[in-house]
Amino acid sequence: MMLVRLALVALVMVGALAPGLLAEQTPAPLAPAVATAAAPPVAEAAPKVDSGDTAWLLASSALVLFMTPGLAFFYGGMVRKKNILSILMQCMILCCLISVQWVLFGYSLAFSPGNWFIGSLDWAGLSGVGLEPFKDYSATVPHQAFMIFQAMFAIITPALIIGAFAERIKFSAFVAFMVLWATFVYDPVAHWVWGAGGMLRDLGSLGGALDFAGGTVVHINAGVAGFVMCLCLGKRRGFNGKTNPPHNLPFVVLGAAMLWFGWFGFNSGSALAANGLAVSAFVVTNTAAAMAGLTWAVLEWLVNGKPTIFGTVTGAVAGLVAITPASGFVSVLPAILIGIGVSVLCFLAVAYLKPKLGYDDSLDAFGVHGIGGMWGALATGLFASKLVNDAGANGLFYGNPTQLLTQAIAVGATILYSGVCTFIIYKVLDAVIGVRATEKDEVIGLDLTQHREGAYTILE
Amino acid sequence: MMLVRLALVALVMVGALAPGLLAEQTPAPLAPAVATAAAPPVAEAAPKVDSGDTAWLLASSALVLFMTPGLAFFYGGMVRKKNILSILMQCMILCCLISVQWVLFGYSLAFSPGNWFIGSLDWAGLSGVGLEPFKDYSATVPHQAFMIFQAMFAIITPALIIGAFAERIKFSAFVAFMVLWATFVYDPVAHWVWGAGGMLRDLGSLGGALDFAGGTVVHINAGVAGFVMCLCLGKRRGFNGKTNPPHNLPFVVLGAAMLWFGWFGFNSGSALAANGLAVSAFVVTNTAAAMAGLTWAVLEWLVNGKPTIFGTVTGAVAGLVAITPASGFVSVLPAILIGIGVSVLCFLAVAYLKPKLGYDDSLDAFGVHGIGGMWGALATGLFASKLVNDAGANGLFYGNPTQLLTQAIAVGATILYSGVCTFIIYKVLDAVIGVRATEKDEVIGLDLTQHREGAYTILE
Amino acid sequence: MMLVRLALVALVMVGALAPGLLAEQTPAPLAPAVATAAAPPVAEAAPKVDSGDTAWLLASSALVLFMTPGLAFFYGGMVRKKNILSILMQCMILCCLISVQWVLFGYSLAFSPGNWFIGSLDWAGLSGVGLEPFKDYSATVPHQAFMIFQAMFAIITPALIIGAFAERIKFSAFVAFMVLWATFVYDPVAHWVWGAGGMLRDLGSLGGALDFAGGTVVHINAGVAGFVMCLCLGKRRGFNGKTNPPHNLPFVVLGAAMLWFGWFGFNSGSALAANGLAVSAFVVTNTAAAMAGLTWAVLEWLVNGKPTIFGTVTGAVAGLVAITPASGFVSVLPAILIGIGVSVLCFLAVAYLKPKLGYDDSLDAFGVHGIGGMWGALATGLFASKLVNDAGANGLFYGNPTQLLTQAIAVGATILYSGVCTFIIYKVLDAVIGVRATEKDEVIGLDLTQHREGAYTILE
Amino acid sequence: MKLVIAIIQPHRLEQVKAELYKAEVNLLTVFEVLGHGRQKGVAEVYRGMKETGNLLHKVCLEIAVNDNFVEPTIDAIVKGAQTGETGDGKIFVLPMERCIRIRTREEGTVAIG
Amino acid sequence: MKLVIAIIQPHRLEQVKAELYKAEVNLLTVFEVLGHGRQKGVAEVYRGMKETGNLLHKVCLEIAVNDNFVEPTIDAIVKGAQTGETGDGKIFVLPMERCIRIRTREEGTVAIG
Amino acid sequence: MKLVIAIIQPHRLEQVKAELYKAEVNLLTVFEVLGHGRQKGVAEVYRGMKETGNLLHKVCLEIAVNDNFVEPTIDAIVKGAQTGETGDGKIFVLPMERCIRIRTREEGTVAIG
Ligand SMILES: Nc1ncnc2c1ncn2[C@@H]1O[C@H](COP(=O)(O)OP(=O)(O)O)[C@@H](O)[C@H]1O
Ligand SMILES: Nc1ncnc2c1ncn2[C@@H]1O[C@H](COP(=O)(O)OP(=O)(O)O)[C@@H](O)[C@H]1O
Ligand SMILES: Nc1ncnc2c1ncn2[C@@H]1O[C@H](COP(=O)(O)OP(=O)(O)O)[C@@H](O)[C@H]1O
Repeated sequence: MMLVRLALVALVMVGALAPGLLAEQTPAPLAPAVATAAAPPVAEAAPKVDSGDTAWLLASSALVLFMTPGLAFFYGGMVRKKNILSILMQCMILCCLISVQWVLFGYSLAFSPGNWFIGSLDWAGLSGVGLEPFKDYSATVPHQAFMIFQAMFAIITPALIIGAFAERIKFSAFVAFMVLWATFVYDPVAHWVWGAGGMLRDLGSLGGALDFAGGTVVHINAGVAGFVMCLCLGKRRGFNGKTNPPHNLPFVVLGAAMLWFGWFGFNSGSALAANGLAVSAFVVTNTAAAMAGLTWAVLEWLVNGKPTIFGTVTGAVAGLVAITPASGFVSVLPAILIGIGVSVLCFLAVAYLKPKLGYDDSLDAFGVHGIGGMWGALATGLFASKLVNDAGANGLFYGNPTQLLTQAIAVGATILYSGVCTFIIYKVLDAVIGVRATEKDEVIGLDLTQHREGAYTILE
Repeated sequence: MMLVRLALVALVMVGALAPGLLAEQTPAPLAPAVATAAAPPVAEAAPKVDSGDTAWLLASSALVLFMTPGLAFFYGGMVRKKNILSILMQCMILCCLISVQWVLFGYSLAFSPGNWFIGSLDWAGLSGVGLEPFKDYSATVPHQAFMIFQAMFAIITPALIIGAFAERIKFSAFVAFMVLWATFVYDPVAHWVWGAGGMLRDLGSLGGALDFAGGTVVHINAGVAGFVMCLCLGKRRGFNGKTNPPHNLPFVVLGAAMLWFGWFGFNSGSALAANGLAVSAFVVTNTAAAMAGLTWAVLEWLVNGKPTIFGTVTGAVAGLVAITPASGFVSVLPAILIGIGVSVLCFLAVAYLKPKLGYDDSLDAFGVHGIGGMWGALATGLFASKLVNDAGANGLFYGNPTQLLTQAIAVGATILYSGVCTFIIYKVLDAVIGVRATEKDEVIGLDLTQHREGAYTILE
Repeated sequence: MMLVRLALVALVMVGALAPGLLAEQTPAPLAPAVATAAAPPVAEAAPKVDSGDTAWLLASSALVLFMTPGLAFFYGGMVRKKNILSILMQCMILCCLISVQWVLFGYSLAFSPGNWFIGSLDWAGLSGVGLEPFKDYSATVPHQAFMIFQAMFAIITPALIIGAFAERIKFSAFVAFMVLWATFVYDPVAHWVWGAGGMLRDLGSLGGALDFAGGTVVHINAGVAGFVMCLCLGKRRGFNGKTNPPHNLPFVVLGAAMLWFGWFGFNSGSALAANGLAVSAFVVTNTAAAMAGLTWAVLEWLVNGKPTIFGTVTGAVAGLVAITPASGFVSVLPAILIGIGVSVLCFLAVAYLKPKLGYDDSLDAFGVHGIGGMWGALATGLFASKLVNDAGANGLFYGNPTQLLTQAIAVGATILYSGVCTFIIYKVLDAVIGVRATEKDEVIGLDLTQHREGAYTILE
Repeated sequence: MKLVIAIIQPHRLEQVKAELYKAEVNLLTVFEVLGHGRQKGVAEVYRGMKETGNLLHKVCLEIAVNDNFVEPTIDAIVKGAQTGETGDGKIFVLPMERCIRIRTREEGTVAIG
Repeated sequence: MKLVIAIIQPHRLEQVKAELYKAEVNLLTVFEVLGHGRQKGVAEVYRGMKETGNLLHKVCLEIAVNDNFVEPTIDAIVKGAQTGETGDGKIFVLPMERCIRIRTREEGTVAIG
Repeated sequence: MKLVIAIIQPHRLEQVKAELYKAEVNLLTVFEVLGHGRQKGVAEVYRGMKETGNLLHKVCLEIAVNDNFVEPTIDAIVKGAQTGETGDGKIFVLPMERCIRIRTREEGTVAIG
């Protein structure tokens, strides 16, 4: 019911925005890329591939690909022994599924020049996506490099949602859900924010929403989808507000380390060049992650008497989430504030809000990525500075309150769109094939029942 | 017996080819590198190091080094608890052993200008292998960078064989075997395909065999050696066609993730520059891996009722194997076909052929790398296109059926040479020191008996 | 007592050196960077960012960051099950703590132009540390890139010490210790060796001490601090010279692999450019690690009858330690000798010296990093050659015995300073809050008592 | 005094513990075992090969009780563990001659609780 | 009714299970233990230090049987587990007073099988 | 013959083993268990949520002994395991009817040692 209401609000909001957007957008031929702001307005020479920039973008793409298995271990260590393989499988099958979807039509939907809402199918099968730079996205690296870098984002975003419905989803439904979600939710939202002509890239007199590496597209998008899914699916059986201890915390730490490592590619690679902006993004990414990890540990020390490694890496990941949209626009001291802020907010969400409201966001996909992404997107509107990135904008604290509004609109649009569409996809799938695992399967564990395999042997 | 027959065929075949090869080869001073085709024919200026290309080659070298521990976990997770350390040890000691062999004489044997069969010892101890680019191999990066990149290939290739004789080899024999195999099998075959003047690099009117990143040199070579070794050594005791479940599937997934991640360096780094070709190789590598993983999962779904993570990552690795020789020559849609093909073939080999024939290729080194490598090498002859790589050649589907023949010759030569030599090395070693672990050692486990250490404690 | 004596010697020595140093140093405006010798003396053009160099330095920074979790697993696998999280936590909290300390004031203390002993606070909060190259440190990459690369060194150095006092330190005391140690020990020593005007960078007529990537600053510094700490803290309860088997050797191997992988960034990245020197450092790093791993295995084979994976990776890490200071100054054959030497020395230290003297360096932080670092620093004085690095110096075997003396002075100064300061910090902290965990906490395990969490579940 | 050994489904442990508390049986020892019984498990498949070991995860409880507690203990276990499907497990009751509390070296009935 | 406890070498488990089936003993519970007996294990060495804990991996079987099945069970275990070398293990037979099937609450002889 | 089952603190295992050797009890079987007793463990907290399962790591020893060895065995265990704090554990003594050495098929008193 509440969700239906939300859907209505969303429709109204989108309806209200659309005409203005159309008016503003349609004529403007490929507005300068705000998020990918590295490219200076070059004179009309034939674009040349820069080997250093290409080296960094390829390295970054590899790093971001590595994040999804990282996430698999981060999440996989948290569940019970009988479900770890289901998590690993869900993450790895997304690597496979979305990689293929992306080259076939996903990239085209998200990035080919289309309308304000979505791209076209012109670039399906990568037709027209060649080894020359494509000026609108990356002036100094081959177009396919940009494409594959973006592919990695398209993979990890749906993977983040897994945390919300862990330990209780049917695998066949999972696959169907993800194909639909990637196509109908991720691809459009990526287009809005990063695609040539996308609606959030240029909000007319409001300027464009700033999202350097995916606060809205990746984290809010996935976090909200997770929230909707865990409400729809209901709690795990036997879940009584008490937590099951993570079955393998070292795996959680390993996953977090892989995420931190890969995130340098995620954020710094989003500069699409090995330049000062990439360096700045790298520095603030590391700083925000560190400060957030520290903050979470301190909060635990104060609240529970002892800091935990689980909390520390959760904080670090939250910090990485929050700095993501801001990483190309803020300097190091704001990064520290963003790190503190995100841990406070996510800690409250995870330790107080969740038990209070009683939803079963198994591994806190919403609590960390949803909340953290929202904070990050809004904080970008507070702390962004043209001194860091000339092609960006100033935020509230640098004299431009409008930017905060622009950010809020981007956040709101993403929340509504992701929430509503996820709900619709869920309902359709639940009617057609059923989304939740049977009680018996859930109790035996998804590894054995969904995949006919077990993670660890006992005897040999 | 069968093997002896095979050996004869090999000799005949090599004998038949050799004169022609010699005639063609000897005069030609260092034919242009086909496999490492990135280098454009530069004017005779002093070669200059390009920092971007060097950055990517160093990063790629690090990535490929990381693959061998990745393989250690991939394989190590599959064996029984009592043998995991033996796998890790075998992989890590190869990192040590071959790194040293390579700088002392391996690189020289494989890459220094010698005859059509093997290089010389001129570059032993890296004498003459400096920090200037060496035009024949890499025009824009220091020669030593090419050398160390190749070192990583020389390490992982013998490591792949481990899967075939896992859980039953004596460690001393393992070490002796590997030193001999690296020197007498790997180094010559690498020379044939990639070395200046190597026999498969220019097959006269047939053109050169295409092997971008090691389908023949690495995968077929190792796969066939594994096949011979597992036939020679016989089955594991107690092996009755039934499989022992992998003792730690998350380790298998971790290893697969490290392999996938590192493989970007393997294939894309083989462009030896951070250019369009590297990007193209990166893209098709990811695509083929993904499609193969997906295909394997679907096959399992159809055949066994459920897809497994074990199958999915096996498929992904098979996809990486198959795309390896093709990665610098094909575009994205052929990559998808290569991915589908390899999973179908390897799935059949592993799930039907192996039980049927009853050989005990413990971890499917032959089933995945041998079969996958052959498919990849032949598929290169089908799908290669000069549109992707001007310095390559067209394949059958682009109007050049000869290329398929050339590929088949390269495959055949590698199979025969690797098979025969492996067999000889085995026989010699078995006579001198004995290759197989004693029954008692095998039963207690190789960790305790070969290394006096255990992987996991039970109590503390 | 002995320690007090040592302290006196240190003071005397420092006192004796200081005036001469001051005389030599104070006038000299920012002597050319010896350790970071990549920068050629450029004409006074505006410094330009090179994208390839920047790409490599960013990739290297990510690689070095990855080493600290690598170390966490390397160490974490060695302890008993009940203490693994404490190790992981200590490593990860250092990632957080020092990242923040570094941008706030650590980098400024270590690298801003100050006096011969320490930098100033001029660069606190990174003020003045921008995205333009800073010629004294890195002429072709943004200053912040150099800063963040150095941050990773500042993180891992204190993390190395953890091995010495594993399984018995109170977490609160650990945090306090590390903040003090990083500020009062690491930052000054980094300044001496690498900072503009630092005292070991130019020892007047002796030339400068050579330390390419941190033999003194990182390894000796941490190793000696570990030695002092394990003496001060005393043995683990129940420790009777017998070792507790590592609870998870695969984790140890995983950690070692991550370290080896990351170390390419550590050493090769220290060239601060993607040039020939970086390549050379990469090659010798790999070679020394390999040879040392091999040597350790052979020693075990001779001494204990069987080589172990634990020994092999210990040797490889020792090789990486030893080549660190030499990596920008030696060629490949000396690297082999350095690798052999370090394993012999560390093996003796770990297997004979430690049991003989009876100190409880739990995970051999001193035995591997202290001893290995000393050997590496001295070996640099033996094998350094201007043929490898023009901006370096020749060592004893290349006709310059003075260099060995210079190296010895650097080693001595680091040992004394690190030893004395660590001792003082320990004493202060022990008086104020107590450093050692209570007997009960130690017996139950640090995971539960210091962090209220357990690593592995037994049932689910 | 008796030693009650119960083999149950892992996911019923929480309920069994809850029932035991209600019956005022608070002390117990638990460990993981593999059970081979009538229950047919899921046949696992690894790279196309079926694993037929067919040993299923179970949890074993050992509870030392005084004689008058035997019946309530059994009742509590059955109540907590019974699902009515194959695989629910068994309870074995063994005679026990002595029980010593290590901390105090108390012996007998008093040491059990 | 008896409870037969057998401690055997891990790698003989398959044979023992096979022999037990032949003897029509189909239900059993298995877990991993560490045994300290006459058998001298491999002395492990870690960084040059010998580990002398000397606890070897073993597998423990618990089988509840009716009295007439005791002898066949013992025979089957010995047949499957005997190698003739130290470390083969032991069989202990304990009296068992009651046996309850949780699923049905059946008790006694009938509940055992 | 008796089967002595002891549940002790994991970190006392070494001492207990040492005391048992002194008492010439050299053969034993050990495994890890989770104990729920009077001892209150550390309440673990994961992302702010307390875990109240309260099952603590313990070690279980099973020692088959001849009757005259029962007392020395108990003494040795108590000596090695006693710290005086809650959680020290319990010893249970069960009657044992038969003992068979698998290697030789010897039975009875002689097979125990
Ligand atoms: N006679 C027995 N001896 C030892 N363990 C048994 C015996 N019978 C059953 N078990 C244990 O109880 C578990 C459940 O038994 P099963 O036959 O599957 O269920 P049910 O008792 O409901 O028919 C088995 O997996 C096994 O561990
Ligand atoms: N008296 C005993 N009490 C408990 N366990 C025993 C006893 N005797 C033997 N065991 C178990 O049996 C295993 C094999 O015993 P061992 O003495 O090595 O072989 P064997 O019985 O062939 O002489 C031991 O490791 C131990 O686990
Ligand atoms: N009646 C019992 N049945 C089974 N196990 C018991 C029993 N009493 C104690 N235990 C085991 O002994 C352990 C220690 O018991 P606890 O009550 O904590 O200490 P203490 O005996 O010193 O009071 C428990 O964790 C449990 O494993």
